[in-house]
Amino acid sequence: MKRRLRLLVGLAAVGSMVMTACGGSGDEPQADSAPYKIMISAGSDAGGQTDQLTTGVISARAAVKVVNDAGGINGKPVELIESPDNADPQKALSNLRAQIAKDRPDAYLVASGSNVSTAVAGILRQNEIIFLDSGNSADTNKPAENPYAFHLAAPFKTVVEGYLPQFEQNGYKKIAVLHGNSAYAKQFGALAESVFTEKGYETSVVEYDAKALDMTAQISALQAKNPDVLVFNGYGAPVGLVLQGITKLGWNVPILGDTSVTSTPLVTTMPPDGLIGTPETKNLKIEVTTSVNVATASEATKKAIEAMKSMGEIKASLNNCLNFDAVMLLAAAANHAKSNDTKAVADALLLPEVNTKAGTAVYDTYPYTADDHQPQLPIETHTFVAPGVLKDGQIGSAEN
Amino acid sequence: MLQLWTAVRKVPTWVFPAAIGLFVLVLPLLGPGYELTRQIELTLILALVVSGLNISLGYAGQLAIGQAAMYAAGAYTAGMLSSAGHTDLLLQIVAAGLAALAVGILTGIPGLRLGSWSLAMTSFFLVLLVPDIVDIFEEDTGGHLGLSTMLNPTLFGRSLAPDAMYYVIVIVAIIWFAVFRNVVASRHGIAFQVLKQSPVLASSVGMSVFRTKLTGYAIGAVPAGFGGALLANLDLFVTPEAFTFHMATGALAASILGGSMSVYGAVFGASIIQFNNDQSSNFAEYSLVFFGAFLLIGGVLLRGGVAGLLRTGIRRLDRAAGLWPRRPAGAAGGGEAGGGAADAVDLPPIEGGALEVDAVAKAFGGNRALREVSLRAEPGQVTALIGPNGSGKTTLLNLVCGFYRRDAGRITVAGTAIDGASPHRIARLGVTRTFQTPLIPPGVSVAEVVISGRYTSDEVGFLSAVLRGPKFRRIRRHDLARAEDMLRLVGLAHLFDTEAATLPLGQRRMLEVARALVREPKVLLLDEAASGLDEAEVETLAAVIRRIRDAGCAVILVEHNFGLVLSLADRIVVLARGAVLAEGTPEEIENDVRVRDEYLGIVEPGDAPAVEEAGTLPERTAK
Amino acid sequence: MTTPLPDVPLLDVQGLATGYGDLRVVWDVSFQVWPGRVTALLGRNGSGKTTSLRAVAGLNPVHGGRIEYDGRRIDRLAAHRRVKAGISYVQEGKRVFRQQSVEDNLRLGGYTLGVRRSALDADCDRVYELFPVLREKRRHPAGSLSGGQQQMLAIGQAIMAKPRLLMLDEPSGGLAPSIVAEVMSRVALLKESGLAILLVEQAVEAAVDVADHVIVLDIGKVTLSSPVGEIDDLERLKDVCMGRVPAIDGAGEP
Amino acid sequence: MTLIYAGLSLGAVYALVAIGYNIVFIASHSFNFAQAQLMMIGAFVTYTGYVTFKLPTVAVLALAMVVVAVLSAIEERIAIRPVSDHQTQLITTLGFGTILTGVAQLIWGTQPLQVPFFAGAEVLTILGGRVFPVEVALVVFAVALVVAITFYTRRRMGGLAVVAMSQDEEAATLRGIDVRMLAFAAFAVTGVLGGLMGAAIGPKTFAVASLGAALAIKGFVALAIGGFGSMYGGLLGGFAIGLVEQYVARYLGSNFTNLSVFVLLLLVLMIRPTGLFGRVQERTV
Repeated sequence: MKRRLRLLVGLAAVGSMVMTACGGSGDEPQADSAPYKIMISAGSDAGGQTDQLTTGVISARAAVKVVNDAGGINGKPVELIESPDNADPQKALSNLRAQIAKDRPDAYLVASGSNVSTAVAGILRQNEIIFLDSGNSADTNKPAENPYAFHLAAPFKTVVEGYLPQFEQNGYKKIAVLHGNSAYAKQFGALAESVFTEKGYETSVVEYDAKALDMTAQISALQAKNPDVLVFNGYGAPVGLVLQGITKLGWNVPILGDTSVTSTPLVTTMPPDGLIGTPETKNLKIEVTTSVNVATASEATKKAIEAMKSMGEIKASLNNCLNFDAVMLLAAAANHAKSNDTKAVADALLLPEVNTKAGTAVYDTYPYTADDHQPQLPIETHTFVAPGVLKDGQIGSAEN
Repeated sequence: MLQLWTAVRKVPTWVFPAAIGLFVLVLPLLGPGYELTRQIELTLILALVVSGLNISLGYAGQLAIGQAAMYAAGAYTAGMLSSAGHTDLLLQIVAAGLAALAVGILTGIPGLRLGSWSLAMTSFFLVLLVPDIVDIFEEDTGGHLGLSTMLNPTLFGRSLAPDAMYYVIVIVAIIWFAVFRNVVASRHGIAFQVLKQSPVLASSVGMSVFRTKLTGYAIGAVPAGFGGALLANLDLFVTPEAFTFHMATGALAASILGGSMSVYGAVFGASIIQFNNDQSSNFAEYSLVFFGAFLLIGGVLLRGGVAGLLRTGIRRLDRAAGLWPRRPAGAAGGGEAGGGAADAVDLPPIEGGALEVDAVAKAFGGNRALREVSLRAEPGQVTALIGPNGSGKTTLLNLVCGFYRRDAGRITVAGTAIDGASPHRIARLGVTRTFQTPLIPPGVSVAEVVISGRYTSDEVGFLSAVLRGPKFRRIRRHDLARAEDMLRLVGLAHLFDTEAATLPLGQRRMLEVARALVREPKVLLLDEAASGLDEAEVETLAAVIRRIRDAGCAVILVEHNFGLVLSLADRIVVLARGAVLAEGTPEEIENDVRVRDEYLGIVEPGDAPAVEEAGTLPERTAK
Repeated sequence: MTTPLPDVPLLDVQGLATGYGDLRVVWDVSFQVWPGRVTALLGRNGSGKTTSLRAVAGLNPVHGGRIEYDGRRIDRLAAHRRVKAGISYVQEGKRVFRQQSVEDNLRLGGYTLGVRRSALDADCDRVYELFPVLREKRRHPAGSLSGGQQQMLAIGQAIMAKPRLLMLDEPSGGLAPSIVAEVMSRVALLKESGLAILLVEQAVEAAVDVADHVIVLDIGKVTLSSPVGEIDDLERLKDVCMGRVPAIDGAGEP
Repeated sequence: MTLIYAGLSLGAVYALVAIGYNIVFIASHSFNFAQAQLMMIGAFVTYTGYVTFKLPTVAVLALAMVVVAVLSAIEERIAIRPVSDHQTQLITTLGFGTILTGVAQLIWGTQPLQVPFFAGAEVLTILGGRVFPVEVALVVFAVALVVAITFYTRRRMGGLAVVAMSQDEEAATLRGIDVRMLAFAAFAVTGVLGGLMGAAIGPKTFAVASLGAALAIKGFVALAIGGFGSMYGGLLGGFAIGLVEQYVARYLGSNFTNLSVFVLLLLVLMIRPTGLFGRVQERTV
């Protein structure tokens, strides 16, 4: 009797799974006024449902609402298709292929995570879909091969060069770089090494495993080099582990955290949850864009923040809201070109009257050129501030 | 309804999977849409990986669960070949299979020596290493970012359209599953099950335990390599994130939920996991909880897997339709009475050989289980070995079979000294045995159990097992015929197709005799073959043993049933306290007062810890 | 043998059928055990003696018949509860806990008393009085003891639980004659103290020396049940035990 | 010296996981893959106790122990008991662990949370090495726990019974030991200890939902190196892995840490298949 019951329940479970699986697809009603379809991969380097990811998606939703409220793109509403892939490149690719087979999207965005970008870049190119890549993967900055892909985040070069004024101001000569092993972190580390060395700084670079639970070894390896400053990339728990390790080693060295450090709530939250004001963050300065710094943020940024807040809490730094800008840029370009055609939109994106006046939030402007699809941002876009409380994606609000 | 079922069951079983395979192959013509075909592609690739797991875990019983690493090896091999311009898909698939095989062998050699949890650990750890290794060879593998430089695949010089990958995947899967089925249904597949049931049993039919384990593990790696190559070419992209711990556990779950010990269970399991992966993303932040609950509930409910449930269901329908138990396949129209009594089968003469045990001694620690025991068992005679518990009978058997190394003395089989030979070599010399507790692998038919005894006779290579060529067929026919003869001899012919493990004890014992006999052994060791049998069964057994003796085999009977021993033995050797107390004809022994006292187990002078526990076999402690 | 039989047996087994899994070893076995008396189960290997004991101890399922202990049925009682109820079973093969010390083994015997470890010292002492050799070895791991010592330890462990029924499975198995004599003399002492003892033995003479009542089993059935006083021909009893002489009239008491 | 301390404290974390595995393994010969996740929940509950409820240390520890013990008991009932074979238990306990991770993400999010430590975060200098109080505490705690468990298994009836049960379940039953109940109790006790371990580990590693996965395998390896069922072995295995990881990361690079641990594992197992302290099964045939 018991066995039979188990059999029945087991079969029922399997059956119902198959049913739901089958029932899940193929019931899309076809709308008459074909909307402008933007697909977004909800991905992040850290994997899982992180705050970065949700913030990235919220920012895109907010922009879609802003654009639609303003009449849409060329009179058509914008539809956001979310690909729930949790930064899994395979899944992102799978979802994208399915979407193309069913209903080709006009544009594609990734919330963050260059591994997803690398995975989808090829198929987007094949299908001539415009791709605004906040993951800045290498494949998406080859305008000759891939004319419809654009980087959204500041180029690594800008980011890395952003450190140089700091070195100069403070007279740092020996630089230590500590970075993680995610795709982004590795690129950051490699570029930092070459740029700093090229500019005549004595640079030592050490990588750590983002899954490790103790960073003492890596830190002491750098400490042995006795550098003037530590440039540090990290996101999530490793940020805390590294900062703790530095404190433990009694290493009194100025630390410059990159934007992913800034995105980590630990350094933008007061104790007991976070580390603001603790010995760990005493020497730390974190990299922010003008928009993240409340003091320097533009009107457009403030408007954008209001729009995003209406969609949900902005849990992570504004740096994760590049997809807001992506949607705004797309709308501006398509409206300017008066066409949804991929090539027309891509061409329009190159025009200063489009990319400086799109109402973008994270960067005021996205200066693209025909042979470089990275936004050529001025070095001053990035500055360094002491850790402060993050509120609505910004640091340094009046309430502190 | 039942008639319909009867009609369905008349169709050979291989037709159904073949039909389904064909259906899947032509499915795109029906326009199912991209999502479904994509799901099928991914499911089949996963099924390839899972089927490898089924071989090593389900059939060979090794807790080797690092299939994701072989999968990765295959994918990267294909990816790197493609990036280097070798776009031919066939080449890539073969190379990927070989690469996975190499990984399997390399990691298998240390891992399999350890076994059980240590093996589980090392193989899981292997998965953990994938990203690191990919990283170390970043230039070729693309490191964390993934390998995105792959070129479009070609086949026989022609470039493949993106849609064509579907057909490639389905065809590879169909071919693999046909191969898998053929291997499993061949004696090699049965050999894995024998090994899983008991290493002692495996070596007693002449199998090298380590080699068989390694074969199972290595073969399991190959389809994972194929899967990897297909995955790489499907997406033209390889990322280390496809080969995570999560993937490895998913494959393990698929194997167990589908039914590890089945061929097509891999497909069921892979479908379940693939659909679950697909569905769980709809649950967004609940996806982990969903997946966890799924594993938990699936694990509790689907013991034996979907394949197990199906098997049970088919068995029920069969029984309802009166199709079970089935008649012997080979003996069509024979109209066997099917009674328990042995048919009067002529046992062809067996070239027996004498077993000589000369002054053999064995001590465990300080305690001497056997001291200077000598005996001789002649071919064409039944030599009975009796004695109270703890007198050293089982120790002697284990020495003869090679499970123990003796401390002193000599053992020869038909004039060949066994020296330090390993158990499977001794088995190949012509020594077979039965066990106190019959060792019958579950899920195997009566006929296959008997055939497993012929593992060393007429060797069949893997390739011919897969291709099923004329030689294979001839040997197979011979195997079946021999099995039927043996079964008729022990009176089990009517149970030819029954699952052996479901037989009652008495029939399991007779089955063991048939298995031991099918190899025409020189020496047959029967370890308490009559215990637990009822009187009629004892009579049948006695008749069978007499016929074996008359055929020329040297039979050694370890037995407590004194009446049986007296009626059956030509010579009786009485062991007590690890030494031969008396030896002689039944009459002599029966009238020996000392023997009677000893046999009733009066006392033993040595005050030593007990070494023998009745019914304890070596592998009980080896677990 | 002069002690008058109490009115009710402590253990009453009627028509017991039991076995392992699908293998039925015992078909129909009945016997009683009284306080202060020894009932011996005899018979050759495989006749079902141990299986019957295991059923009484709760290790094997009861397929048929009934087991009554102290006036109530215990067929379905969990094995560890039977120990608490006063049934102590010394298995054959000296199954002591080999990694643990002799003293810890004894203390484990008193597990059901539910007291602290140190509170069992007095009880341990009582066992040491019975088996002085164990006191010398109290700190040694049980696995290092000789077979006879292990057997004594196993018995000592069983009586630590202060049982009312003691079941001994082949206490003489594999022991030297002097040791067997010693063990049997202790069994006699335990009997005097009022314990009901159920003894399984292959050594017929040793069993008959200490037993008040013998039961002979063959192929899971009782072939002889008789007070020891009524047995005059020991040789004949041995023949019965070996199964060479068929069942005797009056086999299996009602 | 600092590096040694770092390695030891990290090793202590692994050792604690191994100890958790071990208790269940000794009591029931089954494997609890969710052990590390239980500890992760312990770390989160500690965080909640301190930060959200602002409870005193004693209450926080009690809360962590009770919550994790209850979860552990639930696990025994739904993931262990209904499944008899160890192979399937691998799946069900893995499933339970995955559920715990998922639930932790739902409740506490994916961001690392700073877990306070009652003895503060002032760096100590010992023998020329620098170390956090919590790291010292972790090493002390792991060693003390192993000593305490060893003491318990030798000096207390309950402990004697568990060891007896792991040697011979049937003989233990015949001494009146309720084997099933004791196996269940062992599970609950690992829960209690898991809560405590979580409270100890949290301040070092932060409370983060991915903690369980990071710890599970390393704890397992610590156990394999030390020998299944051996408390001292688990401790030693944990320390060995911690030290190897630190030194390899320092002198070879972090790419090689896992690889080195794997090599260490293989070496140990090749030389002693049952681990450093694993009992070689006596053949009693």
